[in-house]
Amino acid sequence: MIAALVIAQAVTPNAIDKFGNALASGIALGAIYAILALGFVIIFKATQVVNFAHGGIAAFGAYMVVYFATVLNVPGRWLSFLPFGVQWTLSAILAILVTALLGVIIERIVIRPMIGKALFAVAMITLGVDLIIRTITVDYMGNQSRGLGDPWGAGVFVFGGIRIAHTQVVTVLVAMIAVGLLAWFFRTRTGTAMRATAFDQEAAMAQGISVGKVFAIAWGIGAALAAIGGIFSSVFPRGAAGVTPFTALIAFRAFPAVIIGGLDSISGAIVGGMLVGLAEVFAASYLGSVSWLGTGFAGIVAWLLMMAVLLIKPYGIFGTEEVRRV
Amino acid sequence: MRKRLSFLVMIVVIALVAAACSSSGDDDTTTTADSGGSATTTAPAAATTTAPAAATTTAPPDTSGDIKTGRGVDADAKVITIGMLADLTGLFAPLVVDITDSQLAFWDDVNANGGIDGWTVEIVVEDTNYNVEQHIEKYEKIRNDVLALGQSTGSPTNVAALPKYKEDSMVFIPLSWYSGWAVPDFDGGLAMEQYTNYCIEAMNVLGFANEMGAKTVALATFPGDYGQDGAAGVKKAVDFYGMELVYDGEAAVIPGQDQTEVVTGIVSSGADWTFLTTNPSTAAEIIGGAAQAGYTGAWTGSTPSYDFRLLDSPVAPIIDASYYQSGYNVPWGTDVPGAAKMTEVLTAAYPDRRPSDAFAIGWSYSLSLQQAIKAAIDSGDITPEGFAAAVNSLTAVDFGGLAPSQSYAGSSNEFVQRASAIYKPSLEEYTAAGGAEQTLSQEGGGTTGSTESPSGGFFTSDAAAAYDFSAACYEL
Amino acid sequence: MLEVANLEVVYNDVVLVLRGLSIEVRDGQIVALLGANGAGKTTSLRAITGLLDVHEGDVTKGHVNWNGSRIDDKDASHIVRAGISQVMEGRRVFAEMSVDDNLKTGAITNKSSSSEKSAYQRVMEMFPALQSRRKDSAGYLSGGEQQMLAIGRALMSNPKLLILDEPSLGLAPMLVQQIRDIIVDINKQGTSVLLIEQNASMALSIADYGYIMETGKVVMNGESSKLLGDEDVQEFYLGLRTEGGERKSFKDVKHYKRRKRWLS
Amino acid sequence: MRGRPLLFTSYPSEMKLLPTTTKRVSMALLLVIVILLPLHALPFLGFLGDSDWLLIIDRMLVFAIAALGLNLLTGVAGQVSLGHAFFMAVGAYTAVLLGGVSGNTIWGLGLPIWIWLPAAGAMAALVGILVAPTAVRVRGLYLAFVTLGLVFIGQYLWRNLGRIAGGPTTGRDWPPLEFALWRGDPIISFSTDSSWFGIEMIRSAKTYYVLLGLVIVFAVLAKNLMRTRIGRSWASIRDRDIAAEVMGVAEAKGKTQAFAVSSFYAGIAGALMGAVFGRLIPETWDLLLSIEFIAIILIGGAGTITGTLLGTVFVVMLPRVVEELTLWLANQAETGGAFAWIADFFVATGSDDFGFISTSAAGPGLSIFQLNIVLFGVLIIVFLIAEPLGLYGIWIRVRNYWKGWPFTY
Repeated sequence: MIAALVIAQAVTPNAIDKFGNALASGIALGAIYAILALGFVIIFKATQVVNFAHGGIAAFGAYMVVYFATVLNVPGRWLSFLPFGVQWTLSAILAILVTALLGVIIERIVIRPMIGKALFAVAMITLGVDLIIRTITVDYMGNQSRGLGDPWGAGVFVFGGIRIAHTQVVTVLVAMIAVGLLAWFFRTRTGTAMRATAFDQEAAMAQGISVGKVFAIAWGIGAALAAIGGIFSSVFPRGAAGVTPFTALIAFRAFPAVIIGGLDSISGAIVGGMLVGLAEVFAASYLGSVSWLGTGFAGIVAWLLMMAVLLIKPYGIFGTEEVRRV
Repeated sequence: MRKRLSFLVMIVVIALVAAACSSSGDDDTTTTADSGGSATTTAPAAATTTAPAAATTTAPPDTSGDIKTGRGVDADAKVITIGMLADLTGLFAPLVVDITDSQLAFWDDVNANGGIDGWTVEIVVEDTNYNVEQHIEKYEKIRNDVLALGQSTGSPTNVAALPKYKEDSMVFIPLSWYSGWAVPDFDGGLAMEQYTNYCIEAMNVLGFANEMGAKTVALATFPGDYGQDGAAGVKKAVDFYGMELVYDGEAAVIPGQDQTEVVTGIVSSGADWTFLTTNPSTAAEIIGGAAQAGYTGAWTGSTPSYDFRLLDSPVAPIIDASYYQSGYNVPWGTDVPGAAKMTEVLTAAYPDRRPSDAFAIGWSYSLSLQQAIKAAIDSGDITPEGFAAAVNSLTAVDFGGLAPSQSYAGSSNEFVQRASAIYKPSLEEYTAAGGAEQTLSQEGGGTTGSTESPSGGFFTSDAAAAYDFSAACYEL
Repeated sequence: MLEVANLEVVYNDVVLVLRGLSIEVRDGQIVALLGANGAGKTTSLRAITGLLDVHEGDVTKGHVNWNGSRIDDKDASHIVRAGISQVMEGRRVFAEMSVDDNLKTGAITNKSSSSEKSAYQRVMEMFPALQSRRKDSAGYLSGGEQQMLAIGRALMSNPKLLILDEPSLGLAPMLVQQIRDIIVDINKQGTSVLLIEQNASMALSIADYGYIMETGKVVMNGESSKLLGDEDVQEFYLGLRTEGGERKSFKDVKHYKRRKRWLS
Repeated sequence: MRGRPLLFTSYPSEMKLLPTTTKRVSMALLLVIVILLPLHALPFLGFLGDSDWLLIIDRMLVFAIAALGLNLLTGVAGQVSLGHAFFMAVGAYTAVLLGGVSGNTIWGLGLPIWIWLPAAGAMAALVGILVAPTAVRVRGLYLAFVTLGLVFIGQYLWRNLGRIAGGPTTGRDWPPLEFALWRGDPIISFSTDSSWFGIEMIRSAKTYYVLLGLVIVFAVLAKNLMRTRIGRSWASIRDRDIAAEVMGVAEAKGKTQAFAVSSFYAGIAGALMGAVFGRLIPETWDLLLSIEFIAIILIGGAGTITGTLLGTVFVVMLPRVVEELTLWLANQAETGGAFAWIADFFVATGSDDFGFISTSAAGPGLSIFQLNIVLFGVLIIVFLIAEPLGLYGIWIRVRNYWKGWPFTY
């Protein structure tokens, strides 16, 4: 039935433009989800922690960009000879690094003492962390939306009827760079240590791998990725108002992406993120006019997709199957 | 065990240090919800209600001198306690924090200058988080200690608490412009609604759009009373003016979700004018998405859909070009008689804060409450019932030009407020005054960028004037 | 020299597993630590290598010294850095990673890349079987190859003391022989070895010295030749019958229990 | 055998509801306390009888019922569910459909409580049974996320089922707690102020007694489930599902039972929540509500009734207690009481004073409302780090310490 509706709409005059716009928009949204999911998966894989503070950390990253780029103008104030775009990028990188540091601090203070404790007890702790981070950042940065002051503004590339925002292109590019850097990182010595720890923590310790250090790095990377996701969900067009106290909720929208790909799969996070992004945007573009679906159907498409995937593959598309032995 | 303990100490220390840090360098960004001030000075009274909860509603009213007093009024000390159930940490906190702070500053000023005929007004603030259960629990906490509610955020919260308000004869100022608050059958005559409601506001906006030559209209709103009350007004006005509703996104904007559906609807309808009933960040998302897709029509949103801080965001040029701001009261920086006092008091109280249109909302709320209390004192009856009667006898609450004067007497159709205004945000004026760097203490108090009124001050559209208001536009 | 003195270990604040364990591994020696299931062998290993934390264990009395300095309060990576490396029970190779990457994790504590390279050379020479499978996932190796990989991985940190936990477990007799030879080989190259085993005959055949553990403490120790000659050891650990080759009756088993207690 | 509390001569005697005299005495004492609670009769705790505290306590009792249900599913049968809010909503909407008053835009049959309350539980249980097969297929964390999905799908449903749930963000009225034989005037009303047996009582107090009774019934029911065959089969599924199956415990059956019973509890609690607050909005049944229940059983100590009840008290009462604490601190700092020096360290009274909380409207720092939230977060963290086994764990630790004293083990 739904397929029939989609086909019916696919033969209308502007069909190609509509499809193209949805595709571009879906890929850009998918990239944000993928980055958020990736950070989540890395933290989970290395430390077995379901990080409910991911959204809070993502928003923190975006707020840091506001703080560095528009309030303090750091490091731009010393580098005023550089073009504005470069100055802003440096502020953003600084913000990402500070967020990574926040991740490391969280790990050190509240996650480290919980190593080996029940999964959900640790998850609850991250929830407490989320409350604290969000309240304090909002107190400091204010309740209202804050623009990131990014150099792309509301710029749009126009290809006939297909219109793609500059920020959408940048989002996808940054996501690709982040994935590339991660792939390189996993081949390094520290990256190998991380994979070993994820596979068998005790055996990794026995090799002299400092598990604490690995945990800290995983949280650092996870938080940095969250920050990237937070930043690009706070720019034009999707986050045109900038970062708000509700930016943190984007993490919940990325949850189905994590599960669809498989909780412990890096490539799964990317595939899952893309799938969810595309599914949401296509559902919104093509099913929005279907009245019997009620309002806000696009918002649960990801969850329905997740359930469908889990019924076929109970551990997600790429997730490792739990070994069940007597 | 010792290791664990040291971790605990670390956490507490870090959390507190982080909090302290945020208290140290708060320079130009202060929009914090510090409205706890007066709450903390007076709240212990509310907190320690250890006296047996013999419901004060049944307690016999004190009669001191010739003035009848009751709940929330201390006749000996001449103190009247007013409660505020404000959303200081939830969905509408961005708006409500400014409003609440403005109210607190107002009452501090009134008390410092002799109060109302020698009566001091104390404020008890409770945070409701825009959550129905929390609102009711907080109401229960203060109900025996306050004469009335000087502010009560939200429609769902107030509707849920309405039976209790009625039981207590609790007059309340709803921070919600639902059309039902002007219907005594619905609110028991207890709601001291301010300004016009979402429904009539939408009619005024469409009247203005009609004058500007709009023929086709698109509509996108939150689900619920806020959005759908506005949507009802749009639809009535569309019929009245013979316009065409080309996209009906009533209740289609779900907060926190992706807005592609609404954006696609608006863009493909190609409407001349789009009316939104959302919150500012969602409005920006929709305006941004539509701009990306090449939409060129004009925009207006219900008052809470717009925030001047959008002029700091990437959609600022679009707002500057094609957004018309709907307003109940005058924007910050307008030169009207009532504004001078407000600017003076708020600048003294919050010199480092940014200007905000919401300050005027809080200020005029307090003005109407002040006049209501005065009327009650004059009538010699400050019991809850006496106060409610005093409120319903007010015929011309004066806001000194901040907003059109308000009446609470007679039938709904007689007293419902029908006037509102349309403003044009100007990026140029905003930037010239210092943009995001503005503070209240700067020369002239700063600006929120909207001063010009293309609608010619407060006006009532033909649709609104002709509308026979006898029931809520959107029934709950 | 590794010196474990009077060690007491408690799990979860309540389960007392080691009750006063004392052993010693001198430089250049192969020392065997024998005992039945549940005697506390693996706990001793964890206590030495800093892995007790993972299992909620605490050292409540006694200490472990390595070359004169105390290590029972250090974490695992510090101990590996100090020169003690281990092969865990059940091999525990990283099945999802390649053989090379597995070896790389073993070299994580190496300071220079040249020492890593020479360690890698040595492992490849010692285990030619791994040479051809360098890029394969460790999970696809046979049991014997995995054991070699695990030993090779432990050698990558150039340890001065190698502790092996049940290296013969689950391997065919041929492979056990092979592992045995490798251990001797490693020892000859200058690494002391602490061999934790249930297979007493294999262990004692190469060890210089042996300890026998029961219920958390050493009940007997001595030169391996002396242990090999001991009647009780022969009977209970080597499976040799000394009383005329007759099957034991239940009564004898009781007798054995009593004697064991007397031994301690 | 008297006087030897740990000596049990048979398995049934160990599994008895109240196996020792100490337990019997302390249970009786507790019962006296909870009965006196709303009457302002308790020393020091009289204020709990105030209507505002009682309202919170009433919510706590409702939450206790739901938490007992989740404890059976998660604590006993080991199936982590983040979908408890969804099942509560199913119960609440069944109740309001059967018991609510119909209007122009909403449906309601106006039936009495003895129909709508059990029906709420039954309907939720039915939905639980429909969900259970997923739990057989999907495990552990993945199941947690499937149930999380239920919450989101539920919110979409409630938003669009206006005839049942009332309008989005505005909701509808729930039937009050009153007993009637059929439509018409109630025989006994638990939601109006009046006197009972000569004692003047406010409605929250009456509601309290009804809810207290229900909590006791459901707690005993849960305890009985746990110590009988069904509970043991659930526990075996939790500890090792395949092993359980090999031993003849039907995994699918066990999980379905657990989901059904747990959802039944949730459904009842949902219906009661509507009755306590009078009106609820579709947005009530959100993820945070589900998470609150997970927090309750984790903080209390999964798998035990006592722990669940302790956890409910902790999670529901904590925000209010924290609030009182911050107010007290601020008051101390301003009036200069005996603890003013501590309070002054935390509270900034002037713009140049050091402190973490501001009392002046213009002052920087967290407002007391924000501090409430932060402290709640800090307490959860501190608590779980200090005692991952929960409040029950602390209790056991203290008990064992005295049992073994002066020996450590």
